[in-house]
Amino acid sequence: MTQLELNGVIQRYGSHTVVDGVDFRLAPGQIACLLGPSGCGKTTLLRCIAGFEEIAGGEIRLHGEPVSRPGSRVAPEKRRIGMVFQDYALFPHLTVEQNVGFGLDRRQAEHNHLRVRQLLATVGLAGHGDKYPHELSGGQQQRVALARALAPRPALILLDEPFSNLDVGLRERLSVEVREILKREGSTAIMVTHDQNEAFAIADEIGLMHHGRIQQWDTPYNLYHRPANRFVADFIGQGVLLAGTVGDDNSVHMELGTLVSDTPVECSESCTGCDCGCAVDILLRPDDIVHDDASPVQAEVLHKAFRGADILYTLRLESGSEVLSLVPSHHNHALGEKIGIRLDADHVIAFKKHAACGNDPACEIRLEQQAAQQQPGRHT
Amino acid sequence: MTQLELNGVIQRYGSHTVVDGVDFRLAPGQIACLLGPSGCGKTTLLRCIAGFEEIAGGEIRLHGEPVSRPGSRVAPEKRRIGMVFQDYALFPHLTVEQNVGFGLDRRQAEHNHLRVRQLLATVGLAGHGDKYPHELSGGQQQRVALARALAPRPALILLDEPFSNLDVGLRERLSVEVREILKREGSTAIMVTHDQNEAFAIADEIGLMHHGRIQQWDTPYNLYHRPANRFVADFIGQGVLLAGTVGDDNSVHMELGTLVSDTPVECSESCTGCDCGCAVDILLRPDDIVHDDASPVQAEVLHKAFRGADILYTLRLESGSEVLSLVPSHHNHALGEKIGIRLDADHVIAFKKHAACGNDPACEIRLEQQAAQQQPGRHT
Amino acid sequence: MHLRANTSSPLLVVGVVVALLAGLPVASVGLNLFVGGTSETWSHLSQTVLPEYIANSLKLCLGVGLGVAVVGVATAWLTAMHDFPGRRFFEWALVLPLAVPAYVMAYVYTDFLQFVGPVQSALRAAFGWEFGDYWFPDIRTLPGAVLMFVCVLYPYVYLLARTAFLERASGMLEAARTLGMGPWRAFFAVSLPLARPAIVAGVALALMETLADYGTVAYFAVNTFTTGIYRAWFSLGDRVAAAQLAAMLLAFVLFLLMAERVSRGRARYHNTTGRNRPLAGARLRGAAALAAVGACALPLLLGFVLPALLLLKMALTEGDAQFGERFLVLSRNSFLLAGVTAACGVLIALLLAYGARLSKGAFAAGLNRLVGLGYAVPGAVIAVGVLIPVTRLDHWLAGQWAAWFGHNPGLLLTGGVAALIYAYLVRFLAVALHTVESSLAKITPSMDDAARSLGLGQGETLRRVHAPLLRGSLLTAGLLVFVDVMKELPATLVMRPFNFDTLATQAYTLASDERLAEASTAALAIVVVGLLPLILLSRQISAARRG
Amino acid sequence: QEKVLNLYSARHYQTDEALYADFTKQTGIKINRIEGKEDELLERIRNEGANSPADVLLTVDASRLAKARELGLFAPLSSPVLEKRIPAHLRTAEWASFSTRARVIVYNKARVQASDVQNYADLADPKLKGKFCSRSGSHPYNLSLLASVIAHEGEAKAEALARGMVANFARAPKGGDTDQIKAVAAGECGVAISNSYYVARLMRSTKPEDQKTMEQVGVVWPNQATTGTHINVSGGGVLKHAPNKEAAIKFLEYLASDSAQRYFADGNNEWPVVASVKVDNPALSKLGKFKADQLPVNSLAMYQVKAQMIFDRAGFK
Ligand SMILES: Nc1ncnc2c1ncn2[C@@H]1O[C@H](COP(=O)(O)OP(=O)(O)OP(=O)(O)O)[C@@H](O)[C@H]1O
Ligand SMILES: Nc1ncnc2c1ncn2[C@@H]1O[C@H](COP(=O)(O)OP(=O)(O)OP(=O)(O)O)[C@@H](O)[C@H]1O
Ligand SMILES: [Fe+3]
Ligand SMILES: [Mg+2]
Ligand SMILES: [Mg+2]
Repeated sequence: MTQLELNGVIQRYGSHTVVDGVDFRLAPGQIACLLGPSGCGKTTLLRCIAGFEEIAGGEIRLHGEPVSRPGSRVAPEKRRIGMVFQDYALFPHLTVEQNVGFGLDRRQAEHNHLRVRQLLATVGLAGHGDKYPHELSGGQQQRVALARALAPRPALILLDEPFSNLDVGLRERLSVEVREILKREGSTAIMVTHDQNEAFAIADEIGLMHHGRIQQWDTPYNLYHRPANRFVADFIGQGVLLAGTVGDDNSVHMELGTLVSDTPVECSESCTGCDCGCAVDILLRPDDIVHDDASPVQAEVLHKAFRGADILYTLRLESGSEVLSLVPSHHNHALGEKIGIRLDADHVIAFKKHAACGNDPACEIRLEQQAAQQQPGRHT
Repeated sequence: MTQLELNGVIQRYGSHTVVDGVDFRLAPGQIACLLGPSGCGKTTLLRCIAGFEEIAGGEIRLHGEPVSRPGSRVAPEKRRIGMVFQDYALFPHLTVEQNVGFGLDRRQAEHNHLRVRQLLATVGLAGHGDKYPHELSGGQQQRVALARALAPRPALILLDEPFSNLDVGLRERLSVEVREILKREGSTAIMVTHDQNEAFAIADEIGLMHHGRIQQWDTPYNLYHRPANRFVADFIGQGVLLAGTVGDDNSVHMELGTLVSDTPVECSESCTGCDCGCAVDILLRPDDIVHDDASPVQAEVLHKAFRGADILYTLRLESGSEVLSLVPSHHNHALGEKIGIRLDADHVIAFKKHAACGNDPACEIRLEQQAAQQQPGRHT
Repeated sequence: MHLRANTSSPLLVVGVVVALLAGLPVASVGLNLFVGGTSETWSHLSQTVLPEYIANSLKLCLGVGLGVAVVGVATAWLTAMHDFPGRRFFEWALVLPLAVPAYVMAYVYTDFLQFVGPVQSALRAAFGWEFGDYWFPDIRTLPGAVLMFVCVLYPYVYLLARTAFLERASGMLEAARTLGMGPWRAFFAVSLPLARPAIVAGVALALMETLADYGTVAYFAVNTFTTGIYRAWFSLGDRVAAAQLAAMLLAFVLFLLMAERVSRGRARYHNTTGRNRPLAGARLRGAAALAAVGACALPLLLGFVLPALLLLKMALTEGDAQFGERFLVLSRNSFLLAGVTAACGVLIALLLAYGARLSKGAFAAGLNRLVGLGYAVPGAVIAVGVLIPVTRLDHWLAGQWAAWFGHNPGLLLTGGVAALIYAYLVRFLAVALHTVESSLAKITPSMDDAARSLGLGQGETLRRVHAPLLRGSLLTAGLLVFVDVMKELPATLVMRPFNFDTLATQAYTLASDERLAEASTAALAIVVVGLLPLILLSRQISAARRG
Repeated sequence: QEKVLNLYSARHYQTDEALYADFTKQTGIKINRIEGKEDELLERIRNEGANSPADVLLTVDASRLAKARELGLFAPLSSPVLEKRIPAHLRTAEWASFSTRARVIVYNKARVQASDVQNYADLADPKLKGKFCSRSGSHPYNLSLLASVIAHEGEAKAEALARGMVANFARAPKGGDTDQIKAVAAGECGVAISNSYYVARLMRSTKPEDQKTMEQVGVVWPNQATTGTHINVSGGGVLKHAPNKEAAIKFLEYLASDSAQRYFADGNNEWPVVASVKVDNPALSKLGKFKADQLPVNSLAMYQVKAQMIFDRAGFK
């Protein structure tokens, strides 16, 4: 059975299409994350599901029942969908406790009180119940919004960047606890987040959105290791695309050397029909390139970012191409220095090159997106 | 010369002391980041500096001139301090362009127009100038707030989580560009962020706040590698504290083996007078513990979080202590499995144990904080 | 779970029904625009007096509009955002002029300032002047009328703007200050524009009341468009022409209101920050404090203290011989009518305003503008406009009754209190509606969504979120309607039940017999009875500021 | 069932209550009344139509009575008592007058000679330039005066009169009749017109300033040599759909009774329409007998619209 089902959902503000034919399915109890660049339509999609926005095309079903169609919809309050709003939307005239208890059945005062206190404790706000929202810090407000949405145990909960204003520790603790609460109460959830680690940690499935379309709806692992297209490859994790030529079955020849993977070269969908000799772009993650003083391939340090345990180096190859490499932070090289690197990739992700684009990656992404738009529904 | 100087600044809401004796100095052109758990007083500290809050003690100086003292202060608009508010505070009755141009001298229409368009392009909102704030997504609004604060080239700019609602790519690009703009225009900046990587990348100095006090004001490197106390060690990066005993000069004996560092054991300040035989806690980062099938020390996988390139394992040692280990993601072990690990730490960070605490780390942190409060000013 | 058409909402349906009911009389006046009139009346009026009337009306509007905006906004700004000696007193006292009916004010000032009045007589006695020896400003002129209207109508702007300033988002003001704007410039760049819906609503109410006024302008012989309507109707006996003129007036007001709406474009006025704290008012000292006290005291003196004292003196020296038990009955009648109407009006206004907010479309908003027009129509015209549908309904009811029970019950509604309250609502709904709408515009739309996502229906959202958030405005709206009903005359006169007098009709009876001094007792009673809720509510309103 | 009479009255004299109480005492019929303005009351009666509870309409202006008749609101009035007691020119087949008031000229004894203001026409005389004061031209009192002039002398003369008055204005028309009298006394105006009962009321007033006012002014009965002083009436009729027609007739007849007539005179300083009634009102006695215009009051209504148009053209605001 599916809890939530979107079929070709389209939403427009005036003539501007913000959600452009989204379809996916969520089974009860599943937790999905929505990723995507700012302004790509994530919030709008959540608002469509919650019932706040009219849809211009497609259909949304809850438990198999249609709840939104062009021209008609079920009222938001009838959907049993909870929501944490990006701007919190706390009620300024109510205390923290009243805010959290707002959606609870008022006849069960005793029981509600317990639930509210318990949730406040979970989000680390025990003792703040009598405050008003304006007396809280940004992160505290955000946590109240989270507790408020969880309180009525909604069947489906939409979380719009619920942890964006929390520090890492709290955010990790909370995301684990929220995941536990959701799993325990059998709630289905969709969470928008900008933190990929968070998405990886919490989500059963991740949807990556761009320009109102879902680019890939997949498991965290696949999203990272088998990106459906260049945009996904570019957006998820870090990495660069480097030109190469497919050799015999398991190898790709590149400037850095030849990559040989255990399996045949995994050409991504957009590269079906990759043959020997075919020009491709290979996705290289920072951990695919290891610093090795012994390596004959030397690269110049262009930029370095301190990452705590590691330093992320941006390196320039002879050809002028740039690659990223993650190196333990005691290998502290200066800008301009040349260091040895070698390839250490397990599996190869290749995208077929468009002849028209020369060496312009932006052009490649554009062409790919255009191709995708001509085959709607392809990406699910 | 110092641009900004805080001496023992205290702020209270009613009887609740939110900022509790903060002092630091910023030279012109420097960029500092404020880190700290939600509700620790970061926003309030910025508001004190901007001149919105009266301070109950200490003093704030701009360019050597006092601007805030208990009972008197210079009006916010006279300080030439820009601010990006945590909740944006955009003007709903003005378009994006009018919002951004709000603080510019109105007599220079031509020049302003240019500046506004240029900033909008920088934050990736070219073409959105005629929209109203409510027609923008959360991240877009946040970028308008950023552009608006930058527009009048303030001498000092306070950024309260300016990138919290942006995706990683945009946030990295923007933080680099903002850093460039600030450096080019010679602006001094204080930025609150929850993203430690961002802080590490952008900041010349980082201040870590807790309970209204600055725990450590230092360079990113030192903060990570030479935490001043347990709280800092715990908050910055990931890691655990593991019991050990100081051996002869350069070694510490631990369950996992003996750590030998190149230099004498770097006992953190709270451990001055660490002697041979002294009981200490050692800070172990996830990268200090390497997975090595050949190692005799085996640990059980308790929890694993997929991190893209790596998997972060939480492991249980024989003694029941837990440690973290970052392992390349192709080493995919199941929960419950036992894997071999070994220590691989460059330098040792040790905190002297309080006898009273037994094995309770929370107790240790509490005692440390109490000790710190009895010696105000000690931590700068 | 039912799929429902996007456009349908139970609340919207209720709203449309109420709007139709309230709009019916206005529409029946407006429809006359399309009925062919008697050309003789038209050509006569347009050739002789109409141009002057129109000019007078426009001048009056301009003067009153500017006057109430400046006085109302200035006093609201001073009391809401500053602290100076007496601020707490002025906070509620500045509302007091509202209780004084404009026509009473006109009588009182005329009596006080006219040639034979105490001021000029004293001057003559003191300096031995005779008629013609000296110049003295004549109150019974257009500027005088402007002064009268400004004095009694500025509280509309004051109340609405003050609520807006109190609900102000301190966060947005702070943002302005980090961008280099001092309090003064921030006021013009942020506070004032954000209070625009409230200020516009206040000014619109004042202007509509000015345009619809007949008593004051007739007494001052400042002939306005309304004079023209009455002339066509009463003196020239041409009801159709009168209704057409009224419809023109409506069209003009509607045009202004719509133009203002359109000029807002897509701008919004809601709070964009989540962490607003009540700002401590800027403390004024020395000359600034003195100026603030002066600025607040002047309108209060002119609009209330002086007229109330003059009324009191008249009432004491030559007041109504019938003062006594009878006044208790009159007061009770007035109070009940005003109270019930205020409660109904606020409730309906809340439903209508919220309905329009829900539908987001132009339809509901337009409907609300139409409903609100009753306030711009001269009282007698709207009274008749109400009579027509009510009596029709009555005839129909009587017919049904006769068909079922075999005898004619007569008129059930006409001449009843219910019909009278209906008339009041038609006339004064605008007051409540504008007030509530302007405040609703300040509530962030995400409040609605948050409540609905927590399982609250539209009605309950209104009750549990908007109503409490609007508390100050709802009280303000109720207060304004209450006081307006206390003062209302034309509809009361013609629609009231038998033997049912109110303070206003009592004052009217005496005043129309040119027994002004005696009318002062009833007029004073109106002020006193109106004062009670006024003082009570305006305290509540200051208390209802939200964080 | 209790006997009642439903009265719609435009009389705005608070003291009328005593009159109604007296009627109830005499007949046992209770009076339900609403008081309002003529035109609105007419609208209400019209809209109430066949179901109207109204029995009697009383007004203070002949032209409104005529208008009610025109709208077909009145029932035919046939009462021998009324026919006997009320002079023919003061009643019609549908309604009757019960009291009259005269429009008199009031002048400042110091500034104007009584001999210069003997006729309404004199008010247009350039001699009075800058001395004439009046209430608004649209007020029924002035309209009915000008209507009577039209009836007697034609529109042209009436317009000349109106223009002459406008040329003589001391100030733009404003205020009521009492205001005019006071302004004349104070010297702001030289001459004004007023309804007689306002003059009488000031004469009877015990207030010193009113007495002083009246010392300054003289009162003239205009047009004694020609058509007679203009009078308007307060009157009424029985409504077509009156549910209590009998009581209504009784009420109108009561209004023509000696006691009621005396009441109009004593209580409100009006002149009774029944010639035989003895008046005991010092002010009215002091004003003395005068020759009243015999014009059928009906015709005042005929010319009212014309009068308004003339005033408008002449700029009599
Ligand atoms: N107006 C107020 N009245 C009372 N307490 C307040 C008020 N504003 C903030 N506080 C309290 O002061 C403390 C610090 O708040 P502040 O906003 O400075 O935190 P912060 O460090 O910015 O947190 P966050 O990261 O969540 O934004 C919080 O515990 C908060 O509850
Ligand atoms: N009311 C509106 N009118 C017109 N355009 C709008 C409106 N609301 C949003 N948009 C536009 O729709 C697009 C998608 O907005 P949405 O809020 O869904 O983005 P988002 O993916 O949530 O972004 P973010 O991560 O920045 O919050 C944006 O380009 C925005 O400008
Ligand atoms: Fe009169
Ligand atoms: Mg969003
Ligand atoms: Mg904060």
